[in-house]
Amino acid sequence: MKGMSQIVKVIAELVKDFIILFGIYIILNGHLSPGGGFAGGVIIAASYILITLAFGRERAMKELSEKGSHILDNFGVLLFWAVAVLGWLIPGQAFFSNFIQRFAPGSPYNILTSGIILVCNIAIGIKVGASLFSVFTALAHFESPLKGDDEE
Amino acid sequence: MIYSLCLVLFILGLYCVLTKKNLIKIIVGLVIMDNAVNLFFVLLGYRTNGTVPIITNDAEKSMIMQHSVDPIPQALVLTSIVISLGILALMVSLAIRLYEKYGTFDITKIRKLKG
Amino acid sequence: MISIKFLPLFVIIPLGSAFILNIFERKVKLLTDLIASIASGALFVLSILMFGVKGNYYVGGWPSQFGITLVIDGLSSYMLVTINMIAFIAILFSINYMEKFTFKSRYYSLLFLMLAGMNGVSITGDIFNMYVFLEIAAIASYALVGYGGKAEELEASFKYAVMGTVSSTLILLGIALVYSQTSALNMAVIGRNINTSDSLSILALIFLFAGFGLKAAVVPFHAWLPDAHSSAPAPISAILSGILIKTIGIYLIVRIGFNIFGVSQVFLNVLLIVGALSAIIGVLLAIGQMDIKRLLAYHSISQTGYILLGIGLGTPLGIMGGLFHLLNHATFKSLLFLNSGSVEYSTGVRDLEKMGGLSKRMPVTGVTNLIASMSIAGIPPLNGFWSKLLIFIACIQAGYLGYAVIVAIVAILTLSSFLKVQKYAFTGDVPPNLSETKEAPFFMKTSMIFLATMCILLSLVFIVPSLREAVLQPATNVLTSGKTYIDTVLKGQGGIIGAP
Amino acid sequence: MIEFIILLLLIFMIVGALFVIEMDNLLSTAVVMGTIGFGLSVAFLFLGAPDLAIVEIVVDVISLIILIRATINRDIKEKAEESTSMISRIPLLVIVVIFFIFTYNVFQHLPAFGNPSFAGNPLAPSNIYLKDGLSKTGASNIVAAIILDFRAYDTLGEATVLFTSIIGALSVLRLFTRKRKEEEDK
Repeated sequence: MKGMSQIVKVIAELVKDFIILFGIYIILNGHLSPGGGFAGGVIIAASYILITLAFGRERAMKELSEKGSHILDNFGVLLFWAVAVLGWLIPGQAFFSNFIQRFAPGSPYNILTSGIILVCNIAIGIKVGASLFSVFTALAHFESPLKGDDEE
Repeated sequence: MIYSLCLVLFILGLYCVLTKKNLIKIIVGLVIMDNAVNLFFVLLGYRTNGTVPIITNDAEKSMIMQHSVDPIPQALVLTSIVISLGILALMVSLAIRLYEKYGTFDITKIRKLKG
Repeated sequence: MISIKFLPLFVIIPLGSAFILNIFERKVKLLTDLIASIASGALFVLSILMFGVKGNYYVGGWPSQFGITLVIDGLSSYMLVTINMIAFIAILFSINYMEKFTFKSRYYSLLFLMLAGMNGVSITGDIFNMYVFLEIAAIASYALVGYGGKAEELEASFKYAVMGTVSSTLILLGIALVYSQTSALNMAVIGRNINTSDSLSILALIFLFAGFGLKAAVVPFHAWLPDAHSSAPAPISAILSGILIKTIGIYLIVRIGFNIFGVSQVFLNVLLIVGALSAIIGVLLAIGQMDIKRLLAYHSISQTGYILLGIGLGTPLGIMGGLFHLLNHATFKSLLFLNSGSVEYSTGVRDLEKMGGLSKRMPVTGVTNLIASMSIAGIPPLNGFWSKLLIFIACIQAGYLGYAVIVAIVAILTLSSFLKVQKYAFTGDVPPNLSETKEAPFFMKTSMIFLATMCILLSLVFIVPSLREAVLQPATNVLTSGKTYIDTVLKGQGGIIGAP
Repeated sequence: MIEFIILLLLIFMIVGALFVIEMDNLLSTAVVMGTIGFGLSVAFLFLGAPDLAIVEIVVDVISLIILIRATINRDIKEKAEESTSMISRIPLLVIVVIFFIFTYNVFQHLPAFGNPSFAGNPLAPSNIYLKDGLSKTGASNIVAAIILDFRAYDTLGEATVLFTSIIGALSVLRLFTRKRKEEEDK
């Protein structure tokens, strides 16, 4: 798949970084404005899918290889799991307790408040973005299965 | 009145799942059923000219209890939307593999070919 | 009897090992087996230590009023022991069995996710949280049923996924109706606020019952079970038949029906009718089967009917019989599936006609299959007999002679069909093409032997009164006490760990 | 006013669903599926749920891409003649109509659209979240506070659900899951 026409390529080249920036904004402001980990992650995945559609698989693989998205996917979910278990390990706190907010509550209405909500949003954003992109490449790869190449 | 329209949408989805023989149609029927239940859940929490449950400044802090829409259905439906995306991804990949093995999306032909 | 602080471990350990195992590609085979068996062994030991602990665990330090509470009582610790025992055995079994498949690390992580879903469902005290963990267990089982990649397995997995998603949507609709009635999500608070005479709560109960009934493959919705359980790899169908249809099916019907909505005679009658129908139709369908796994799958439907029949009587003896049969069925049904898996592993044959005289070539599998067939058929010394006897006596005491007759007939038909299996597969002369079949490898043998000894030991649980008081009585009390579950959960508000 | 807009959107979605059921071409069913998702997302916006509107639109775009990817070169026209005869559909229609009538008059007992059941009692969890969500968790978006602090255990389950379905999809899509040397794939 060598990608679409030239116009699409030029526009995609311009737009893709803004989409990623918008996705990161949605993730980081999850606890202040609507949106959050899920929406931001899917937006980032959509930007990578745009690259795959516009430029074909080889270019997208340079941006984020299948192995890389696999590792990122696991890293995101493990980070979320670790934040939960950390709450459980701290003696005074229960499982999943917002220990950052209890020890260092930020002032309301600015970014660095609400303890683990920010950290968890980032973790979910990474995970959702990476996993949806790896599903899309698996579906795209399935489209042109060169016989016998996939002998993993 | 609105709830019964949601119910009609749910029944259309169920009808599509039960009578259609094409795999993709069955998957689409399931997604319609999920959408109907999600909309029904959020409709339950609406308050006439209710505001969004976000506190932007201290003045709003005290008034939000009287005016805000119910935040719990929103949290639950957000989870349910992402669950239906996950199920859609799994079932579409199953349908593609079945198409590759049997050469058709038609579930009755697949059952006959199974032998 | 360790402290309740370790309750979240039942979800932390399987989720953590599932995520870590998924990172390994297929090169590090030894490490994946090691991590998998250590994690599931630790869970099994933890579930035994946790047996008998009662109380609430407040996730995040928030009280039950607006946070999620994990509740452990007699019934849920009983379920935890069953789940983690069978899962540990299946993982031991699949160390050798899964050599035929690539991507073992992904298989293990899906299996641990299903285990996390089942553990999460049995300890949660929050109705939406139960729905989320039910989804995890269900989606992991759709993927595992279609894991082999062959055409029939994919088709069975697709049909199973369609039925499962329809039932999940029905459950979500039930939860929406319950929330509109009580505007609360904690099961105890719902139980306190709901008035079961209201038509909306009855409709919610019908939707929930239909959803869980479909997951438990009771008669009107049993179509998916034979295909799904027979085309899954052997350890997976052992877990599916042994514990999955019980945890997200029967346990939830019983927990919500008895403890939250409060049991009514209509609800019990429905359970009785559905149970009796499942028992009869499952056995009748199983008679003509020649494929060993499909035969076992049909028997799962009929044995699930037994359990529902026992619990549907409502009398303490009936409930104890049903719950005891739940544990027994989990052990001998997974043992039967593991036997069929080891037969398939050594001979590659699933059809009964092509087998013969395997007990000469595979002595261990022969003996364990004999024990398992005797206990499912209900032959006295073994555990199946005691639970069927309990249900039989409870039927007579409760005055339902018709159901007692059904219990007897189904027991005889089960006995006949398992004699058939024994005759075709293990006795008689070895057919020429199977002459050089060798015994199952080490791990498969140990897991089968462990389950066979459990079949024998479990009969002691009923005979020895002190053991019966310790194991079966707490679970039965939870159900017979019905709505007092609400007070036990809500009165424990004082001990909030780390509340602000 | 809002009720009228929601009614309009619902009728739009029902018409879309009818199209999806009766249409033969697979690719256009996927596209109509996208319009239903967007109608739902606009409905969420009017119901005061911006969080859901964003997530629904973006999830709908991704499911549209996945559906189109699945149907793009497999767009076989359904042959009309072998659709199941009307006889076998009538019992199903009867059951569906009975189910609709029964549920319709049960739904009359639902709280009227516009004054939800939680408004009355201050002990309801929603009121507690609204009252001290900001003070207890520091997040001004109450829905985010619910998702990631009060009920964060749900969202861990939620992330695991997505993780399971992605692994499931990848393991199903792998072409050769059985080792080739034992038995060839027929």
